[in-house]
Amino acid sequence: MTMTTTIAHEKASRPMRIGILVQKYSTLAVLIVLFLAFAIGTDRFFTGTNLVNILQQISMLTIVAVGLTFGFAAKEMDLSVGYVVGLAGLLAPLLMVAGVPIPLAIMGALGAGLGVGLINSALVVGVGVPSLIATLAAGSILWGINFMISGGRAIYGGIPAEYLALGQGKVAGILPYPALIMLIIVAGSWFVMERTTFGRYLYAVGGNARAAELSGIKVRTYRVYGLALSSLFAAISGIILSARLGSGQPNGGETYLLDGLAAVFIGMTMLRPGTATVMGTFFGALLIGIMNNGLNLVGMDTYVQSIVKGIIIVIAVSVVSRTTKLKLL
Amino acid sequence: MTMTTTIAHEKASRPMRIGILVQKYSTLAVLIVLFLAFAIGTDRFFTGTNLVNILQQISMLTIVAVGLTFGFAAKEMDLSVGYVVGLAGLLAPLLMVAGVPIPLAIMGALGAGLGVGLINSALVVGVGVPSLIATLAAGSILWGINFMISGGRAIYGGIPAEYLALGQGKVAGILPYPALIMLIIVAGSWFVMERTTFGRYLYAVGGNARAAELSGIKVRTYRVYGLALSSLFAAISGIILSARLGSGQPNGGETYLLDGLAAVFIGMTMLRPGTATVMGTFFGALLIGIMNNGLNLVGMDTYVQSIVKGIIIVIAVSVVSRTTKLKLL
Amino acid sequence: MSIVLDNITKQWPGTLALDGVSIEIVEGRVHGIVGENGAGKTTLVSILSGAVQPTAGTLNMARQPVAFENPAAAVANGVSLVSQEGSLVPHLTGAENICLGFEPVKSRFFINRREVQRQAENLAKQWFPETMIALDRKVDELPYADQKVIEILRALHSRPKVLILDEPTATLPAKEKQSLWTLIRQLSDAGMAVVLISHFLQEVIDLCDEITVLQDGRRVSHLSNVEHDVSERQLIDLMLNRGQAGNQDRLLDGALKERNLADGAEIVVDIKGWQGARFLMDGLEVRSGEIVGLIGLTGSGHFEFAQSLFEPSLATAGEYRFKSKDVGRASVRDMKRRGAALIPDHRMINAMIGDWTVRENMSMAGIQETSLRPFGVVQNGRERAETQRLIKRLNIKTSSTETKIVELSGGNKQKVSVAKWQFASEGKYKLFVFLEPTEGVDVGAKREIHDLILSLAERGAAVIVASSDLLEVAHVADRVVAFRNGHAADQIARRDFSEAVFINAIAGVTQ
Amino acid sequence: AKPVKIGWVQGNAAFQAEQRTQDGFKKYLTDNNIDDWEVTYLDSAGSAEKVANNIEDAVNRGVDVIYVTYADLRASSNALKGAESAHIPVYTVDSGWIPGSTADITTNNWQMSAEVSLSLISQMKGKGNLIIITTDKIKPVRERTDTLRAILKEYPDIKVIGEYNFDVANFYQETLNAVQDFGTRYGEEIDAVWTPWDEPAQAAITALQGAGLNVPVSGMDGHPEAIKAICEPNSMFVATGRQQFEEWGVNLATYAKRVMVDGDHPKEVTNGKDIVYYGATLFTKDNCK
Ligand SMILES: Nc1ncnc2c1ncn2[C@@H]1O[C@H](COP(=O)(O)OP(=O)(O)OP(=O)(O)O)[C@@H](O)[C@H]1O
Ligand SMILES: Nc1ncnc2c1ncn2[C@@H]1O[C@H](COP(=O)(O)OP(=O)(O)OP(=O)(O)O)[C@@H](O)[C@H]1O
Ligand SMILES: [Mg+2]
Ligand SMILES: [Mg+2]
Repeated sequence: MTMTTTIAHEKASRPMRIGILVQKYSTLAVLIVLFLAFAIGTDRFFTGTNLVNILQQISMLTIVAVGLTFGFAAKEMDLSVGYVVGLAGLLAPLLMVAGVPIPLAIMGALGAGLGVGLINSALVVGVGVPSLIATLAAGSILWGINFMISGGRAIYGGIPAEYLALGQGKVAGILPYPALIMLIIVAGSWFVMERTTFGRYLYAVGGNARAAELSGIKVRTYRVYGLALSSLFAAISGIILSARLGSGQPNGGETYLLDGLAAVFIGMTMLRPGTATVMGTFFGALLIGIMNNGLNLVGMDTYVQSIVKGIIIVIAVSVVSRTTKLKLL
Repeated sequence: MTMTTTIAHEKASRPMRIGILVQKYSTLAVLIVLFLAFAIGTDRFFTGTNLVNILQQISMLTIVAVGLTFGFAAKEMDLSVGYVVGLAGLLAPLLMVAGVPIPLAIMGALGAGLGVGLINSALVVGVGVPSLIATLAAGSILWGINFMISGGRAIYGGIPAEYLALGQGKVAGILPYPALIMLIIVAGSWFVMERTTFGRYLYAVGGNARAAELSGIKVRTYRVYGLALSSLFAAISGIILSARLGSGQPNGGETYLLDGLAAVFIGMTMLRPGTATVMGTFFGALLIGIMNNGLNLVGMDTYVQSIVKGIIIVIAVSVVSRTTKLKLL
Repeated sequence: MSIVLDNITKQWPGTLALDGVSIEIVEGRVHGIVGENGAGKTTLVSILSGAVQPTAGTLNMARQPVAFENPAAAVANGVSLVSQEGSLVPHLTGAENICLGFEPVKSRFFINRREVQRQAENLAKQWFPETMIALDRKVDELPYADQKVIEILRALHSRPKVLILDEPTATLPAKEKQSLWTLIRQLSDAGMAVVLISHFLQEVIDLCDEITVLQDGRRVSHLSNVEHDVSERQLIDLMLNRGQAGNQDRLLDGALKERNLADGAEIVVDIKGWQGARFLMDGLEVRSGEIVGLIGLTGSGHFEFAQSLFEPSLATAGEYRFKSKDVGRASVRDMKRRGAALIPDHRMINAMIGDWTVRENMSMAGIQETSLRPFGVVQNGRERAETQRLIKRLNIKTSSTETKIVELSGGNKQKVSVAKWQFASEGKYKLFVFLEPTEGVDVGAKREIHDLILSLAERGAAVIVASSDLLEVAHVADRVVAFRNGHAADQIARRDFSEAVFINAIAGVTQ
Repeated sequence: AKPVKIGWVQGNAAFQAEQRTQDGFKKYLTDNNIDDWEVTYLDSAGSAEKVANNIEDAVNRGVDVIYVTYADLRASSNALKGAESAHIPVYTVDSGWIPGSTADITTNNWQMSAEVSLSLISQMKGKGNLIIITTDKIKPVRERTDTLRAILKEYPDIKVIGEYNFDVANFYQETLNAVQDFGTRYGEEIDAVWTPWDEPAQAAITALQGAGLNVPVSGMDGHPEAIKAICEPNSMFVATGRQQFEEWGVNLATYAKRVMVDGDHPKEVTNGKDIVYYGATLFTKDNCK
């Protein structure tokens, strides 16, 4: 009987392995096809400057999306990230305009982001409010706070040049700081999630909270980590955004929520279908960034771009969906 | 010993009943408290005109949210509703301006909405794309379409007065048509969901797809219904919106997604915690509407309003969350 | 009318669940299906009820071939299933669940709610007159036994010609069980065909007109006219008789040797008046090297008690000293740190992460041991090597350390669940609590898991085994505690082990 | 005098013009020692429907005067009927006049765009490649863009090599990315960039700087930051149109005072005009001294 099992197993395994390959790489394949198409279709695409540009353009989005990934890993969804981007992006300039030294201003903005994450997790983990509702409400509150502290106006002027360099400067005249920070964050987050016990435990909590608990993992603590990191990363993104824009915008981060979710969802279809991974999210953001940049270079109309982007996403995800049952939440 | 078990059970049931009461009615209690507070706090609130006004103001949102409720009942989430509102709200005026008779124009807009719902469900039920991704992508596509067909401009002029009456007229000079249509839709949907086999099966599919299947219910068909109705209702809302605004707005419905989700989520905390119900959603929308209107009448600043609204939602939901484990998706 | 399943074969990915099985279901008769865990019983009735499609073979109804593409088709043809796992829609009431799919309607679409309630109550009154169930409450607020009764009523609601009951009594208290027995007799008297799957062999013998015995997906025998002359022993022989293999697993009255416990072995578990919502244990001492079996009917509290040894927060009162230290209300984490380990039941729900690999699942509880401090950097090489070592040690059949856990068979999954507590932690754990250690595990793997349990004890751990498989408990345990209705009722020494003793202990005096 | 209750419906509170109009309004109150007026600000966050709802709530609240600023009134015709029957005057800024509203104060956007666009074209010496950044979603912006297109018909040597239509919610980032991509695509071929207001102009300049390009860029509105940028030596920002946002705030306050305190007829305060046009003054590097 054991024999039979093994043989039947061997038989089953070949199409299955191909299936796994398709699962892991179909969205990636779409990304590569797109890349090649643009590289061939327009001669300005595949140049050093443009590739660096793409990295810069996706950097804030990617950082938010990586934050969301930590939340998703612990099966928590954070709808407040867009407003945390706004909050941090306002606070840092406001503090600096008020004369606070740059490092302290940055710490203040990061601290505020972390604070939001901790309040969210007190509600979610402590009280038991579902994260979707808690963070939706937090978003409403933060929107009000952002407009209140800024009086609704963008904060211009009085921001030190060193701070602006964070968003507008380049390392060795080539790699923009935002892109550099993003690459460091992606690499670091990848390492933490894939190579440390912290990441392993976070994934375990999201994968099967009961199994994690019975294995002695502090499930509640890790859910807090997931939500706190999600807010903290949004705050990092907000700081870079304000440095890049040279101003604090009260509604600066609002589009990051939906785009960030899109990046995470696309990422969840690759590498480990159904699981949010840092690399998956990065590729998701890259897909979005390459679409935006490439279609701009081709000279496609904004509206048509939006349609084409939707279609590309559907196609990329359809391939996996046919072979795997994806559950996103 | 059987005795002991039974007694333990009986004992447990009294606090449980109170628990259930709290679960069912805590959010409702917040709604009532709020209502009373406004009625006492400002003399303009508890007047016939204002109450009618509230109904009118929430009517479009409620219709979208009821549509979302059908989707949620079948455990599908539709992120494209806001853009379907926009699509229908543009198509009907465009068709009328082009000389199409009113009923046909309305049918056209409804048909387009239904069409979107069917495409969504083909992707979700047919191909297996998770509804979150399929409808996110659909949203991107529809956004492009809406701006393309309108050239980004609102459609004004040439809309027949009879059509406008749909959004601006009043029955017997008292009840605005949008409010009437909403009340009919809420009552009808409540009836369908609670009193017909259709609703029972939709809930069964969302509650336990396997049990539904074993009872001979066509699970796939009902998932299609859920997504199709969600889009169809968004289209109805879009038609009323364009009649009320006297124009087709390309981005007319964008705020309905998050507000609609908020209404559904709040609703999911009452009556049957964890389940989206038509009445729950209606009360959720009512809570949002009463907050908006009441805080406006009190003269509270928009920013503070947003903060207060977030806090009220958190409080309302916290009470239930402490007693029940809510799972929204 | 009769249904004939002819030469049915079912190949799951990796498992041949049924291998050319034929049976005939005849009206007015009760047809019992028995066999070990994983013999293919559930698969067979799933095919009969349209939930699963056979790989080969045909179904004939009244001599006409039929195909049940889905459960709806089977129900339409008069075949209703009460499934093993339980499937109710949680937020509907009992009455609504009973009528699900067959709601009485007014003007075609509108549910006649009063009629739903009335029909449900009538059915309940008719078939379970002794039982009071609040049919107007949502089912997820009802006790488990009530839910089972509701499932049975739901199956009866469509007035089936064939009623299939897959282990219906496993979770029923005595009174409802009595009602169910009466019900089965009445139904067959009224001309209905009943298919009964049960592990309570005496029950099967008493109720069934004919019995099919399955073993490893094959029909090994068929008793066509069961009179009371068939004994449980004979049936067990038929179920287990697999030629050479597996004989030593059988329960042989009086032939059991006591194992010698070292004198003065450390007392690992020391309990007094330990009480939770569903169990009460007056006192228990378990020493290092000792294996204590816990048996009882489902719902009798032995699982909850066993679980509470690892999760003390499940208890509400009493004293629990672990290695001579008071446990208080220690968390799972604390218990783990002090040296307790749990191998839970329903492993895919409680122990495993489905889309993780064997390696990741294996290292879940002990990965920090092979990681670099202070940041907990995972050392892939060491993790893999340790996994490899345990795969060999426990003879786990997997193509590699990177195979997804869901691709393993139940037995190998279970071995991973045990191996988890030895990952870089050899000898660290002094108490192992096993719940249903061989749930859904085939015979070969079952033996290996039993050997593993024995070896843990030999190396000085205290072991608790809570299981509904009596043969298993008899095989591994040094003594057995039987639970009845939440109470630890009897202790049975190894020399007194016999199936009759066990069954008497868990069922009390036959009612 | 009795305190005046004002309901101020904002099209989008995040617009800088909104803030400057408020500043003018508040300055008027301070200058005239008025401290008892009760103003409620209601933001519509860019939604035409919220504008209508906010007007209705203001009417229900029983305010004395309603202001609507930087919105599109045409979707609120029904709400305005309510105000009319409650005899509440509705003064609007840059929101388009429609029946039911009392009067609209606005810049002549065609005039402003004509001056700014011609200034940019003269920087290009009437020829070369132009990039247009715009959005279809704001009425005054459409008027500005249409004016530009009309003028370009007379300049066959100017070629529009790229256009980008941004989403208002994310205009800064989108402009930044789009101009960056145009820089990649056309590089030195770009001769000028036209943008619909000052902040997109700033974004375009940031992107052009990043691409190492130096071409003239125009904005509109004339916010202080833009004026400062234009006057910086060697900056790419060459032209904007100064609108009189503060002045309009003063006007709004004056109207309310005359109607509610002095008892003038609501129509009288604008001399019977439905639309009060203000000219915008062109601001270029020449105006810096
Ligand atoms: N969905 C499935 N996919 C793969 N294998 C399955 C599936 N369902 C059952 N099997 C396998 O088929 C075999 C027969 O299982 P089945 O559930 O029919 O056994 P059973 O006799 O009902 O056992 P038990 O007494 O434990 O209920 C087992 O090896 C089981 O692991
Ligand atoms: N996704 C899969 N891929 C490959 N083989 C599978 C898969 N699912 C099940 N199997 C095979 O089916 C058999 C039984 O699986 P099943 O999950 O039913 O086990 P089980 O004994 O019921 O265990 P459990 O109680 O953990 O569910 C195993 O032999 C396994 O190899
Ligand atoms: Mg079974
Ligand atoms: Mg199983």
